[in-house]
Amino acid sequence: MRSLTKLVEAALFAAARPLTADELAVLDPDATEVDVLAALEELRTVYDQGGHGVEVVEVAEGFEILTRRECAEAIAEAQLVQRPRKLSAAAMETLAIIAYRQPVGRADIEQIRGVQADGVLRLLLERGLVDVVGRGEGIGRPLLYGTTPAFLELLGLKDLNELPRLEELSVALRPQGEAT
Amino acid sequence: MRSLTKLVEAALFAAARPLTADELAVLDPDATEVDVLAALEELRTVYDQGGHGVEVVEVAEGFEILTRRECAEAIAEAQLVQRPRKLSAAAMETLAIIAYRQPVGRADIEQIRGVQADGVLRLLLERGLVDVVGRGEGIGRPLLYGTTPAFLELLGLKDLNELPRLEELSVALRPQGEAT
Amino acid sequence: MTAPAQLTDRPFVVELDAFSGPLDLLLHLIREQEVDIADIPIGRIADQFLASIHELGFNEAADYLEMAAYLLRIKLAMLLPRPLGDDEWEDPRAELVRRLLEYEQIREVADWLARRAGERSDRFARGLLSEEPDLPPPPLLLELAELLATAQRLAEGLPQDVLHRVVPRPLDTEGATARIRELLSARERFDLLELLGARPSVTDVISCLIALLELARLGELVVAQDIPFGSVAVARAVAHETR
Repeated sequence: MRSLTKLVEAALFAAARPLTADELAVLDPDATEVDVLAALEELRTVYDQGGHGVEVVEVAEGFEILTRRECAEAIAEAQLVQRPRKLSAAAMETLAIIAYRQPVGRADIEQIRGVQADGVLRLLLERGLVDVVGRGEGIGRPLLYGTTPAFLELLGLKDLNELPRLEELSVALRPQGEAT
Repeated sequence: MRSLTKLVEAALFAAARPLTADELAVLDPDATEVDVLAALEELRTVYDQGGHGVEVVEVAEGFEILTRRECAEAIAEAQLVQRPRKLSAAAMETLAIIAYRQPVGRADIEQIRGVQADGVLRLLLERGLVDVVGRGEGIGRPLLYGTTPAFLELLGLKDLNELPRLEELSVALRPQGEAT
Repeated sequence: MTAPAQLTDRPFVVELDAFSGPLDLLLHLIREQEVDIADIPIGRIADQFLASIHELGFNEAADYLEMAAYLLRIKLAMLLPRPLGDDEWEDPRAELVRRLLEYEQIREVADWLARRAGERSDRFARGLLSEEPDLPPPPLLLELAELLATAQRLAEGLPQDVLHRVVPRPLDTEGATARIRELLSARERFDLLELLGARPSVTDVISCLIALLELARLGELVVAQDIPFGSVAVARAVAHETR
């Protein structure tokens, strides 16, 4: 590969958006648009003749490197059979607090864990494990979170009463309404 | 290129995050981990010997394709991709302490640096470079911090063993047990 | 510790960025003076440290002041006469030297990390693709045992005071005051137990007591207990009825 071709490949790879020949020409002060087009052509040939899983594609906005269609399908299928992932420790802790203390607000979660909860809460919401179940008293009427049916389903529980009670937890993380 | 190599290339291209050999093996139901490693090796050789602008790199969470260092300057100058923001000296020092002393609490970090650590710790937590990994003994059971895979990714390390051994540094180390 | 933006034209802002903390500044002074770290001329270095944080406008930074105070303490300790012939005299600078060496080592590691991070940032990963969100996230593995273990660990980590959380119930002295005035407008005297009513809560009792004492101070009523542990009588204070 010529050195401009190498630069063009790296730039297209990293940008992950179509780049015009104009934009690519900035990579090398000495390169003309013709040089860039020749480099793109060389890259296209290397990919096509080398049996690569990617190809150079010209779209309306310029050029980009895309995975070949036949590979894209295999990748999509592979995604569907992906191995189950575990939650991070942070997400697990937050989920445990919500499970045992629901309905519970962000401030309480942060107080127990000692760190900000925004990101983890967003993740749990996105994965459908928790949901907003109401609003609390106090300044700004904070959102209160609780677990969802999907959470119970993942654990194979019929309802929250099936969640084992832990001695210490029944005191420490007891839902507030249950106080004697 | 073999067909598995082609799929591996396409998957690494599309994923935009490191993939483990396990994850890559899902691409082909017949492929073993050994096949995947062979495919990765073939891809590495193709990139290296073909004078490509990208290369296969093994990082904390698996394998990924990265642009070659010698292309960085041209790409950054052409403003096609932005370099990540550098961490401050304070953040680097805090990371250094956490990396070598983990799990470590805030008080220890502050003692070593002689500076309050709240702000820096919050930044490192937000960037996902460190996480709470437990609680220490003592008053208030302080939060203990450790590094994350993102920390390894930031440095391009496979694991913590790649960090330099303290004996190799020019400044002599005090014995570990001598903690205050 | 970052200075307000409007101050950026003042020199100390640059300097503030140049040092990552008091130990960094201290190391800088020691290197500049080319003195032996094991035999720091503590008086001179302490003075320079103070001068630096004064010049640099560090005065606001508690961390630097703490270090300055520490240096001055060492300086004082050095001036104290040593017990004659005492081999066990401990150099007051020993702890400082240990901290400086430890910090210097961390600095070296930090430099190494920064170098690595710099090299890594020279290699770009693929930018995020827009197609990505369309794909379903990988299935989730959630185990009850793990959830329980996590909850247990959290509960054990909770500080004691959370276990017995005090639910703040505000005292209602205004309500108690109104009730007392109401009773007094109807009758000249009444018994404290009447005011409290059946099964008063702790906060009710405290509210009433505070209200009674306040009204007594204002001269609106008098409180009397004829026998020890007997009932407490509340009576209208005749002299000040007009207030």
